[in-house]
Formats: sequence, structure tokens, C-alpha cells
Amino acid sequence: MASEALRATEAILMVADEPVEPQLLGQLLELSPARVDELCEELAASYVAVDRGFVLVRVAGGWRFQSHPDLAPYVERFVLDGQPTRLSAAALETLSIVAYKQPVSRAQMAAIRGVNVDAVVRKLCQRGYLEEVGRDPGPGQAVLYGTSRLFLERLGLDSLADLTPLGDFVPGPEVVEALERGLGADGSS
Amino acid sequence: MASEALRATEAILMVADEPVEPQLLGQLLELSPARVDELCEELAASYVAVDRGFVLVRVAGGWRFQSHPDLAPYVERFVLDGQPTRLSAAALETLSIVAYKQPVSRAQMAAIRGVNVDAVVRKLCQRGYLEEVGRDPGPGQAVLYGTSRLFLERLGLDSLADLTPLGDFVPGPEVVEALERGLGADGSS
Amino acid sequence: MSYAVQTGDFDGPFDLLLHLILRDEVDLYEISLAHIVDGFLAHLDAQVGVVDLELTTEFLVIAATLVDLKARRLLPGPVDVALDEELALFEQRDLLLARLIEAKTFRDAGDTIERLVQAASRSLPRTAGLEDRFIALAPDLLAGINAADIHAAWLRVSAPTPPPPRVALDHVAPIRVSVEEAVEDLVARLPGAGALTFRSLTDAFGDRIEVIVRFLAILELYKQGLVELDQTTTFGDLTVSWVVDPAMAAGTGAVFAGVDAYDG
Repeated sequence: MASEALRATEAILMVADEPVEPQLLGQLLELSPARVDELCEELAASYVAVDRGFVLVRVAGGWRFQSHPDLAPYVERFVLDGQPTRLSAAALETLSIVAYKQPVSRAQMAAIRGVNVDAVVRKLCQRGYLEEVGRDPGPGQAVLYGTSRLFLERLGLDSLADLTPLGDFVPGPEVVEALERGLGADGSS
Repeated sequence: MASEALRATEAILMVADEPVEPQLLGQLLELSPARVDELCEELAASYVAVDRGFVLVRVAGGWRFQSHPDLAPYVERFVLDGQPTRLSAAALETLSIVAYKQPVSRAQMAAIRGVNVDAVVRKLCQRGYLEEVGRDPGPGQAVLYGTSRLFLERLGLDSLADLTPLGDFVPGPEVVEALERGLGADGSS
Repeated sequence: MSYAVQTGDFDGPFDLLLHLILRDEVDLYEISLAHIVDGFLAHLDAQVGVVDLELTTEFLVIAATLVDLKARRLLPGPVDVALDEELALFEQRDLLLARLIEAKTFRDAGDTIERLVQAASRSLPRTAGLEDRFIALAPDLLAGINAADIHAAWLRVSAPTPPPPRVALDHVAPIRVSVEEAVEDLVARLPGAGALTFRSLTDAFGDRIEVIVRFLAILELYKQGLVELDQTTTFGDLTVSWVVDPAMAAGTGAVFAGVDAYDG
């Protein structure tokens, strides 16, 4: 006999339409959020153990049921809405700047990218990856942007802390060398 | 190891918003509807056997996951304590776009509001204030939304004609553009 | 897209430079600077009135740095330059290098985001929501909302947004020069004119970019062996003289063909 708390967690997550935070689950079940996380991990493991076609994952700060990635071919045939269009290279680069530098203004993004980012930012907001998170206190009061909860859901991350540290992307010595050579910095000129 | 057909059935039913008919499942899995019913009954029995907090039931001609009836008190608490009790300003704005400009696609709403509206539209549909009224004839065949009978009732209106007239109010150019352009499914979902 | 240097699908100067240096593994010597500068000017031309001063300046700095670096490598060495000038150039180059590294860092981070999105898109979340029997329990979200609220919300969401503040640029004359035009002008002026100083060839220009473009054009001609350059003293005038070549007397077509070839 599964415990009441485990079963209630399953029941609630089945009717939720977005990730449910352990705080809320804990409140409803009169348990600590930490205990809720343990229960959910237990449930998730039990689905894996018997090879269910769905999984329970922690994403964007909460728990949710989703289809098993293995079965994407079947699910894609079922879902009528086409897959969302892929992001352009410019959109991905802008998204990565916001992800790591937020809150950040469009001018700051443009300074890093060396191009105007207005159109790209508008698109990313419409698609829900970015949102306005405040205003710069300085003169001009530029709108500041950050990544949204949907961004985490789309990336399958629990929180921004799960992003690979930016430092890991700094080019290695061979790339820096190539760039230096490109700029004639190797003293050979 | 669970069979591929069982797992695919679980995956599809997990992401389905409505009961799925065995005919459709059979088509997707290349099985007869009768065989699909057998698989679903097998799955349903396996959930009962380990006392899951959810059940797989046949309703309205199709199969769907539901919370287990004996956990209703927990789900009711979730409904009462875990759901927003008021429409956010953002949701109200989205509702107003549909009210005045129906039929309208999510992409058009997103373009007008500048943010992703998928979650809000889903919520408004679930509550019965909005409903799907057709599909855009253009490429992508985006779902078009309109307000429901319930929406009018709750507002105390007899028909859409009773909405406050807009007079000679002219919307901003970006709104006009968003409405005129046959925005397809791009960017939504 | 504002600012796109008209060289394929590149999204701005860094993107282009990165591509040129890393992907094609050619060095700056091979970069068609003329192409970048021309693309930039074409952009300026098309954007009269809506030029983003900050970005324009930025592009100019990059272009000028490139010109400077490139000139060092094209001109016959050893060029005797003052230490200050040399250090300033190094500083500019390091700044450019730092920005290229930054651009590359975020691009690679973007690739990882794409991989995460692709992987995550293989799973779809459950969004069925409340079963009918619970919906009646859910708070009526429209409680207390009337037609006036809907009307007000529509006015709020559809009102024209005030145009963003912008710097008036009416006083800035658009610059209309291209390397090709500068080459054309030089080919018309130099033969038979003897040795002219670079200063005398550019003192009519008020805009730095025109001087830069003129300098690029001269480098172009030098590379093709059509002119000789001479600088007798440090900071002294650079003199430009036409190399008499009977083969070229037929016309200037070959020169322009050369400009295209130089685009590499």
C-alpha cells in the first residue's frame, strides 16, 4: 500500500498544468518542501524502475509529469501543433547573453553582440524566453530583461544555477591563439 | 521491460488534454482499436495493482489519466489554495484582445502583447472563458480563439455587441500590423 | 537586420570577423576590409535618420583598428613607429581580441542552449489541467470584472506606444564614399601627377571615414603594384606616386577587377 502522501502527490501533479513547487505541495500535504522532494524523487525512480512511458521531473522550480523522451516519435505524431520553430543563431546568442548577464538592457546586449538586438529581443519576448524584469535606475531608465520561467521549462532546467558556468565556454588557448594570429598579434608582422 | 506499445500509449495519454479515442491511438501505434483497449486495460490494472494516485479510465469514448477519486480532498485543496483566485492584469489584457478581435491566434495575441500567451490562453480555455473557434486557413493552420457563452454570461452581457464600443479609437500601428499579418503558428506553443 | 555587413549571413562585425578568422582559418591579411567598409557605408546610407550613434561609432572603431592592423601588415617593413603609437595599437588590438573572445564565448553558450532545447523538446509536459468535476470548485476568475474592465484592458494593450527617444541626426551629413569610388578617383588623378602626398590627397575631406576609405584605396593600388609609397621620416608625409605601366594605359577596367579579386 503506497503512502497517502505519495498517492496525493501523484493525484495533484496529474491535474496540474504547470510545474508545482514543492512549497505548495508541502503546504497541501502538510509536509516540508524537502520531504516533498524526497517523495517526488521516490515516485520518479519507481516510474523508471518499471519503464513507464512517462517521467516525473523537476523543472523550473517544480515537479511535473512529462512524456519519456524515448517516445518522442509517437508523441510528435499525436500532437497537432507543429514543433515550435528553431531559434536562429542570433536569437541563441542573445538568449545566452541574457541568461548569463541578467538583468540586462538591450543596449548592453547590443554592445556585446556588436549589432542592434531590438528585433531579436522582441521575438524572444513573444516566444516567451525573455521577459522584462525591471528598469535601469540610471538616466534613460532602460528596460532590463531576464529569462522567464518558460525559458527554464524549454531548456528542461530546474533553475538558472543548472546552466553550465559561463567560464566553461571561454575559448581554449588554441582558439585564442588563432584569434591572435588572425589579428596579427603573434609578432610575425 | 514494458512493451513499446504500452509505453507509447502512456506517453500519448500523459500529454493529451482530452480523452483519446482508441481509433486514434490505434492509428498512431499501428494497432487495432480493440488491441488498444486491451493495452489500456492492462495499464489501468497495473496502476491499480501498485495503488497509484492516478487512474486510467475510459470516458467520453476515449482513454484519459485522472486523479484517483479517493484523493479528491487533496485535489480540492490544490484547486482552492494552489490556483490564482483573480485574473492577472496580463490575463485580462489577453482576454480583451480575444473579446474585441476574435477570431484570433495565439501568435497574434503574443505579437500584440509582446509576451508569450500560451499558458494564459490554456488557463482561460480550461475555465471555459475562451474556446477554439476554428483554424487559420494559412500555412501552419493556427488555432483561432473566441470568447465563449460563459464569458458573456459572467460579464452580464447578452452578446458581443454589448461590449463597450471602441468609437473612433485607433490602435497603435504595431497592433494593426499584428492583426493584419496572417501570423501563423510561428512563435506559439 | 540593422547593421548586417553585406557579406553573406553574418550578423554584425564580430560575427563576420569570427567567421573569417576561425572558420575559414584565414588571417586578417585576407579579410576583405574594403567589403566591410563598403557594406557599412551602404548601411549608413540606408539608415539616414535612424542611425544608432553608439553602434556606428563602435563599428568605426573596429574598422579603423582593422585598417590600422592591416596597414601594418601590408606596408613594407620595418616601419619605424613611435612607441606610444605602437602601444596604442596593441591596446586597440587587445580590446578587439577581448571582444572577439567574448562573442565566441556567448556563441558557444548559445549552442549549448540550443542542445538543451532540442533535448527537452523530446518530452512534452502534461497540461490537461483540472478534471471537469473540480472546475466548478475553482474560483471564478471573472468575478468582479465587467465590460468596462475589458474595454479598459483593450485600450491599454492596443494604445500606440510612444516612439523611443532618439538622438537627432539631421545635422549629420550622410557619408557616401566607397573604396571602389576612391580607387576610380585616384586612377583618374594619379597618372602624370608625379609624387603626391597622402595629405594632399585627403585634405579636402572632413570625415575621417573618407580618409580611411581613401587610404584603403591607396593600399589597394599599392598591392596591385600601380603606385609606390614612400615615407622618408617618422610622422613625415606619405607620398604616393603612380608607377607607369603601359599595360594599364588601356583603361582602368583591370583595376576594378582587381578590387573584386581582393575581396577574396
